[in-house]
Amino acid sequence: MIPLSWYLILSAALFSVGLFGVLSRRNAVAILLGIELMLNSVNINLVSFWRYGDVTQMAGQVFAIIVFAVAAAEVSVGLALVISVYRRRNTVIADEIDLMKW
Amino acid sequence: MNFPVLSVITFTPMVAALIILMLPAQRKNEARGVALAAATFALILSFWVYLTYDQAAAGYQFIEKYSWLPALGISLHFGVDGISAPLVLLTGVVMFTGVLISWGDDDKHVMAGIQDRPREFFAFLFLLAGGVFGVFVSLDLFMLFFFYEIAVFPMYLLIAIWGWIQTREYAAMKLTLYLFIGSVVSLVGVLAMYWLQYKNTGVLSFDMILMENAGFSQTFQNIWFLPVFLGFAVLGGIWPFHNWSPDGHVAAPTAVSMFHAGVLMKLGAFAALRVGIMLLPQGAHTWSWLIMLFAGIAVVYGAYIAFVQEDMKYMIGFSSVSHMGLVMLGMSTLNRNGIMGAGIQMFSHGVMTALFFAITGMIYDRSHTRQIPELGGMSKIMPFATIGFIIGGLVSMGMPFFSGFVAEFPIFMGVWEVQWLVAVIASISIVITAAYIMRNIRQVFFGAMPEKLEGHITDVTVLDKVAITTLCLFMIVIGLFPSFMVPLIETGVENVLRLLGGS
Amino acid sequence: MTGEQITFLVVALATLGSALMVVTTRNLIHAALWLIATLFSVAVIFALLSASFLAVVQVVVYIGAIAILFIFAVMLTRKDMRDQSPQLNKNWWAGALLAVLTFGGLYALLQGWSGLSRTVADIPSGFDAVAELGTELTSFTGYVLPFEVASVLLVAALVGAVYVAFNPRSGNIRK
Amino acid sequence: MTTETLIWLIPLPPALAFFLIVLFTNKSKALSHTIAVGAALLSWLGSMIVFVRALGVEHLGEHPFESSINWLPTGDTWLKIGVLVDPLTAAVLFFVAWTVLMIFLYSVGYHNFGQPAGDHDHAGLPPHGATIEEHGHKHVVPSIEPMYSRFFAFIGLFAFGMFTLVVSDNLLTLFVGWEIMGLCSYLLIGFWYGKPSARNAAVKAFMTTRVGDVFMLLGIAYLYSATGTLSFREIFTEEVLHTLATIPSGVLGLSAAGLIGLLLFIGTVGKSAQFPLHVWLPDAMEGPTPVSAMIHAATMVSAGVYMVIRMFPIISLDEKTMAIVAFVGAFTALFAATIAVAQNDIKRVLAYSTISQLGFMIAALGIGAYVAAVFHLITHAFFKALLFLGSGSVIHGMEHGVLHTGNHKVDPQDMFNMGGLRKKMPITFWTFLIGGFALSGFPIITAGFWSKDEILADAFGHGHIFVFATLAIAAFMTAFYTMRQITLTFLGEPRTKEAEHAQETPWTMTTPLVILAFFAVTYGWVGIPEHFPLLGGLVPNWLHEFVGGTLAEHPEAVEFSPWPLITSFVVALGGLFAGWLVYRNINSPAEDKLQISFLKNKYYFDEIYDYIFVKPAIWVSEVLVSAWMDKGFIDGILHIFGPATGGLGSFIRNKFDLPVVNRFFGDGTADVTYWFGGKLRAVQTGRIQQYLMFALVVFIAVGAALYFFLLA
Amino acid sequence: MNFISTHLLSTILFFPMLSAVVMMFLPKDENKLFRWFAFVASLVPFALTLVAWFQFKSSQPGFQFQETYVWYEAIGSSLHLGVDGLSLTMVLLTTFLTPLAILASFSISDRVKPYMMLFLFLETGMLGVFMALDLLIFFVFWEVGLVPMYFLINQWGSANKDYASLKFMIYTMGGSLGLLLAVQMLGVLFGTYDLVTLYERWNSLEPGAILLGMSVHTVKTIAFWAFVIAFAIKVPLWPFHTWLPDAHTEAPTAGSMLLAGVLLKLGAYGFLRLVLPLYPAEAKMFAGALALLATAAIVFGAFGSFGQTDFKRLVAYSSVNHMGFVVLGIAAAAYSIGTQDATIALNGAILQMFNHGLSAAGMFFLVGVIYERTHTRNLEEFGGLFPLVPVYGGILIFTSMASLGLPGLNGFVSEFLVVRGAFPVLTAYTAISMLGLLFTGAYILKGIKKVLHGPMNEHWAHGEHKLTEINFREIMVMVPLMALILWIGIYPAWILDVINKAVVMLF
Repeated sequence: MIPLSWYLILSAALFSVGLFGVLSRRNAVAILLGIELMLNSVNINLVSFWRYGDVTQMAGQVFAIIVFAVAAAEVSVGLALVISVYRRRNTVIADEIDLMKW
Repeated sequence: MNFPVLSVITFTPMVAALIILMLPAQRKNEARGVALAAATFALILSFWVYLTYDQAAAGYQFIEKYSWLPALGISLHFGVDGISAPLVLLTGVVMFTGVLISWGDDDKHVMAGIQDRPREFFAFLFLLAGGVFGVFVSLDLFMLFFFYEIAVFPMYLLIAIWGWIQTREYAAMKLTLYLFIGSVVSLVGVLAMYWLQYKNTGVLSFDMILMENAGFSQTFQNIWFLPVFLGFAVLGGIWPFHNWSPDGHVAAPTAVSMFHAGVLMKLGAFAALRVGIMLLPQGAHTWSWLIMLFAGIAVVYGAYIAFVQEDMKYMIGFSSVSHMGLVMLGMSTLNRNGIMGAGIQMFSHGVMTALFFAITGMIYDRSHTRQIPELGGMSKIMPFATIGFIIGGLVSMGMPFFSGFVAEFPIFMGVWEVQWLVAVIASISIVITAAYIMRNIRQVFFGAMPEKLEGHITDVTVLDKVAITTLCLFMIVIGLFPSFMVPLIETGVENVLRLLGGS
Repeated sequence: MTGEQITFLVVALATLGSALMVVTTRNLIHAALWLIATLFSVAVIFALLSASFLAVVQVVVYIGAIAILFIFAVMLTRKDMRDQSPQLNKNWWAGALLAVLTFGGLYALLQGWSGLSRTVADIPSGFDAVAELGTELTSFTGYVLPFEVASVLLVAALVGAVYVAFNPRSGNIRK
Repeated sequence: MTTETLIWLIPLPPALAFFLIVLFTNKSKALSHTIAVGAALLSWLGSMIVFVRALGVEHLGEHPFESSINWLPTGDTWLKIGVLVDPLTAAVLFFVAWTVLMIFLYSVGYHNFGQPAGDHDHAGLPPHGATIEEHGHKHVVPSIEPMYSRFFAFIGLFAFGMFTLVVSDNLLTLFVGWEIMGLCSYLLIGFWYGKPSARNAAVKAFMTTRVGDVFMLLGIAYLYSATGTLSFREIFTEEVLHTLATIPSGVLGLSAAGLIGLLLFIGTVGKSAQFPLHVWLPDAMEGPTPVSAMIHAATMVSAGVYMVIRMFPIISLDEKTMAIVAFVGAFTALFAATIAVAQNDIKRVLAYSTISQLGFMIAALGIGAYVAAVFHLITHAFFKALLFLGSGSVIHGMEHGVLHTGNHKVDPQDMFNMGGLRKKMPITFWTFLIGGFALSGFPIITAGFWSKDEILADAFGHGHIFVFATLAIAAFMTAFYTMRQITLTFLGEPRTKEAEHAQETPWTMTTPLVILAFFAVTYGWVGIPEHFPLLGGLVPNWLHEFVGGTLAEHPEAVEFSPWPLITSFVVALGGLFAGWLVYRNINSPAEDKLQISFLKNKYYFDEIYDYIFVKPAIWVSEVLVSAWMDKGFIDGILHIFGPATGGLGSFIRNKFDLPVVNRFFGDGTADVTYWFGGKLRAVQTGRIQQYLMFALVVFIAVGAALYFFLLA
Repeated sequence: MNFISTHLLSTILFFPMLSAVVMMFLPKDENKLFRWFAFVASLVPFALTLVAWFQFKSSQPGFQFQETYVWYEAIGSSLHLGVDGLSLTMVLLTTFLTPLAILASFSISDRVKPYMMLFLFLETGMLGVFMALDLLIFFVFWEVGLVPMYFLINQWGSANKDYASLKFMIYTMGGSLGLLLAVQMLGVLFGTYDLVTLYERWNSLEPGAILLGMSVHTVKTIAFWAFVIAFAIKVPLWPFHTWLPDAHTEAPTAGSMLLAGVLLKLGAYGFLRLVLPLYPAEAKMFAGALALLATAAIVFGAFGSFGQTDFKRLVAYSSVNHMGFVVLGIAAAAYSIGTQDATIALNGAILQMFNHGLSAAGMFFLVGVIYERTHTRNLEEFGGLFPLVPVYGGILIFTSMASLGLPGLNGFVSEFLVVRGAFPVLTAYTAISMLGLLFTGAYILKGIKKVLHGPMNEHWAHGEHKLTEINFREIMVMVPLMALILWIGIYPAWILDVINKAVVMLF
């Protein structure tokens, strides 16, 4: 018998880890990896709320599915961007992609 | 009043702006046509409002109220009283004439009006006009602010895009900075009023009619009157916050100058009166001396500077500073004559200065200079414009039988009642005004025409003549028959006096 | 301590451990592989939550598609497979701090929430979650619109990705 | 027609004539002079009738003919104007009417009516004569005056002025006539305005007399405000005169009456060319001779004297004034006589003699010899008119000669060019002789003798020995220069060709001479004192009775004394003889011992006045007032305003508005904004992760804040 | 007709203005039409004025033909018209001179239409001042009169017109500034501008009262001087007179005619209508100063005139000199108000206004006539013109004599009355002003001497410069003037009676 809090704490932890990745990895691809982690933590939350709420309401799962879709889209576009940036600037280091300032 | 005339007036320009934007860019004349139609429509409606306003009943009329954001007590609350009705009419007139004189002509030989992207020009102009209408008719403080900002921001684009190439960025930026800083300052004050009113009455509402008797405490009013009043008065070009205005005039294209001086500055004065004086009367009593000081300085100061300007637009710009100073002066007296005079002066100066800028624009379009010494002999070629300018000049020097006199005289009377010394000093400006106006007329219109202009000057177009006639008509009619406008304004003034504690 | 709980703890530890490896390991290939591990353990979590369909999708979509995509990307964008340069930027500590803070914040929030101790709802007999999910996703009373939008989004994303990453013959690479 | 109506009508005909001629008939010369002379005749007729009727009235002085109408409303009362004929008026009217008529008639001939138009005459210059073709050889004859009609119009107006002055019953209308005559003298002296000399003389005459007039106007105003009326009859009443005599005027310790009298007298000084305002009269000879006669005999100068005589009741109230009057008169009499001695221009001699004779009258008045003054005024009018017309006739004859020889360098007015004219122009000679003798007071037969003698007698009788002596000397010199004139002009042999070819003038000119000569002789007999030896009482001293009746208290005649009689005998005969003796064989100015430049140049009065008054006045006007005060000072101040305004304006703009206000509120704000922007730029690293961190930090912070402060 | 009889004054007042507006719509370039239209349009008010003159009951006190219309009730001002003997005389003068001025400007061929319109506007402006029984209306018309005059000078003037017109405009406006303020002060004090009410209330102020934080005395003194300076500039009084020679000299002939004929009278009229009734005490107090200035104007005006070489300037200065007499009379009256001297002095002053209107207008016209022909005004360039233009010469001499104050012509009557009225009151000043009278003769004779007399300047005798005789139209302009000059000179009672009654009832 697993209390809900466990799932939530797990997802929170996962989220934080992902966040750490996003914030501190130099490589753009790695940043995307961090984002994936965060998305997953969200999914965990969604599903666990579904499981511990009214089971007949599928909202939780539905949203999780949509998150999948979004994640897929995000990753594809994101990686495409990374690749094209790499083609142009020959780097994938986030700090070096800093043309967008004033 | 089932027909929502005020909202129709207010939104006509905006709708027109949308329609114009939808037209394809190269269909210039269609854009102009739509603009003219909308302007005429607005003019007719505003005239109708002006004429059907029931002076016997007085108070706010043509009231409309649609809730907009009930949670915050914001509602679309329209209505005009004796002071705003003439200003609505003024806006209609300036809008109409503004469209006429910026009609432009794709024939390159005739240099007149706006040839470059008229579509966008008119769109922005009408956005501006809509905002102005909105401010004049709003009875809801939030809406007033809303429209106020709408009216202000197109100025930036209009000046920066269509303005005088040499100073337009500078002027546009300067103007925007001034106006927004001013409005922000007064916004703070307004919000303070909003909260206090909520505290006092427990009703969340921006409705000015409610605020009028929100019972703000003396200290509160003393603290907040100056920010609110001055914040708005910046747009009214009050000394020492006037510098944006002449620069703006100079840089702005003709029609925009007309709006700017003719209507926008009235916006400031009107808002200052509506929000500052009417909602914070005790504060007004406390600080009127300061306002009178500023205004008094502005009157003479502007006149003196205008006297030495070589650039026609600068001259007119500073003369507007001087004349708007008179408006503020009238308001600062807080008595019947003064405020009434201020009301009339707002209309009179609006029409007059619009005429000035219109004609200056016509001359500039043809001669490509506004330097008074470089001009001359215009009366030979554009007699009609000459007469128009002369009439405008007479108005501006307060010559009897023209609206200027009808306006200035009560102002001075009001000042007499309060502080005769100011009246005496301020009256100097009349002579100085006469001096530079006469000098200008003599040089520009009757002086010898420099040979480099020979042959380049053409007479004004028919549309220009229509515009000039329209404007002149108002000045003369009011001058000859003050009862055309004065009783109406009186009703508004009575209300102000009531709030001021019936002085 | 039931076996279920023990299972959960193990899986959770695996998840977090692999996640940590994802964000810390130097070699990106390894990172990607560690990600697969994470995803896999998350799938297990779903299973624990008796969301079987999702667990399957997790494995198929994520591990099968996304993770692989990552590996391709990594390989495409690396000059040298064995890049030994530090993978964390200079102020990673701030990131770490923030992460901790976030976690703390979330934890605190959770502590303050009443519904935390609610127990698992029992699934009514004859209730088929997957079928229900299907109907929900396709019925007009349900979530067909978001679903369709998501699909449109995917298509758009794919097209965009292709467009962005497409390398025309005339290689316009700026050096 | 009642006498009053008639009196009203007397001045009108000449006025009508003036307007008729000016407006309508000026093209036709004949018509013009017909109208003018006719008008003069009408006035003459009216005057005569009035005169006769006046004679018929007992105590005319108490009950004169008078009638008046409202003229000027002054508050609740009216200023009346009207006519008055009392003995004085009647007497004056008599001689005025006669002389005027004669002069009108004379003018016809003098301006060569009937002669052809000149060859190259044009308006504004005297006629130069016309060449006519007469059986074979052409010769030059006098040509008609180009402005013939205008002349008659002017003298018509002149006559109107004089009549108005005489018949008016108040000072205002008297002044009106007075000034109208001033205008006419201006117009007529400047009749030949083409000659600069004439033009200047005209202006000089007008201005000099105007000096007097201005004072006179003051006097009138004073009198009017003091008494509330200007009518003689109302002023000359006991109480009015008494009050006037008692109020002090505050000026020179004179009584009001004295000051008024003095002011009015100054008017006379100007009009009657008394010292020091005498300078205009000799120059006035620039006008045509009839004008000279008109001005200096019949009318204008007489008007001056007439006015003083009128005002005698007031003037006589203050002996200071009387003293001044007497002194001025006596002095002028002598002073002018001395100048006359050295003049060679036949008309100028007469001019100075006029001044001198007027001096006699004034002096007479100053010593209270009212009747004597009137007497001399009348007789003088006759013989002086006669003399002027005679001189005109002489000049005319000389001009004839000049035209004949064609030598225009010869001055037809210089007596040294004449001589022996008695054979050429007998009528002129005899009449002139009579006039001259009358002027010099040739005993018994001439009128001049009686009037002058009465003055001397009065002066002697009232013990004004100084005046008596002065006048006696003056009388002697008068006789002297008169005889000098006659000798040089008529006696001896012609000194020039022109004099030889001089010829007698037409009847229109000689007839007046004869008539005037008649009066010059006979008029004296109406005023022979009772106690005069032999003659006394043969004819009653009508004049004294009649004119004396004008005054409230009838002036009693001085008791007879032989000394003045002897004196006048001696001075007259002695002077005449001396004159003949000295000049009978002097043929050129060079031989004349009395051509003292001091006298010739009239004591340099013109030059002195020019330096004292004229030039300073011009300087004040052109330099001081126009240039310095108006253009320089006042406009200078005004012109400061413009630049001042401009300066202040640009000062405000450049020294305050731009640097301070604009800097502070305008660009200052902008700069501050830019500054902050510049500082905040650093934040914008473009590094996605930093942004994220910031966002997160803020989020956490705000979240925490909300959590702890709001929800908790 | 009934309308006319009930709205007589307003008809007179606005007819010229309305006809000017009508004129605006006449076809272009019909100069002949414009001229005659304007002329007829200006004759109508004259005819109506005659009607008024004969219907006027001079012995009835107060204002007659009164009319009141709403104008600006918000500040208590209404279009209140009315005349008494004093103003009626001035109205007559105005309506009489305007047609003549228009007739005189038939020779204008440049922009005839605006020219004539301006003239008609000008007439309305001037008439308004004389008819106004409302202080504000008075001021309104006072100012309005300036504008047409400014443009007449500025557009149709001669060489130095810009300077002259601006000087005229600014100077007069500057003067009327004080007037404006004083008017406002009165309006604020009493809440009404109606003269009739002001008369009573103003003088019934108790001396202790505090108005606008000033004692009544201060207030009155300030207002008094404000009025006086405004009017003094208009009159013009020495030393405010220097705008006049310039303006007159540069103005077109007809302009100077009206300027001298009527506009100057506005100032004097202001003294009579406002200063004396409103500030009797102050007027009495400062009468000495006023008289001093007046005397200065008389003397310096005469000297200045004598010092000119420009014929028109000479005539212009003569206006200073003559108007000085008006003010002298007013000062005397102010000093001895209520006595018979005052009445006589005022009669003189008012009649002098009328007379100067006639003679000055005539003189300026005659100057204009010769200027049109010779295009010079320099006296030195004339000389001996009499034989060329005998008729002109005669008329010139006649008019000059009128302006010289020759008895038998109008000028004398008024000057005599002024001197008579002033003598017992201001003896010294009167005596000094006699000097001015003397020099009046000097400059008049100078003018005649330089123009008509002396050796003929052959330049004008023949060739293209040949001086042509004054033509019929011009004679027609002069005839009415000369007729009136003579008539008043011989029998002034017809007009002086009206004036006298008015003065007696007014003061």
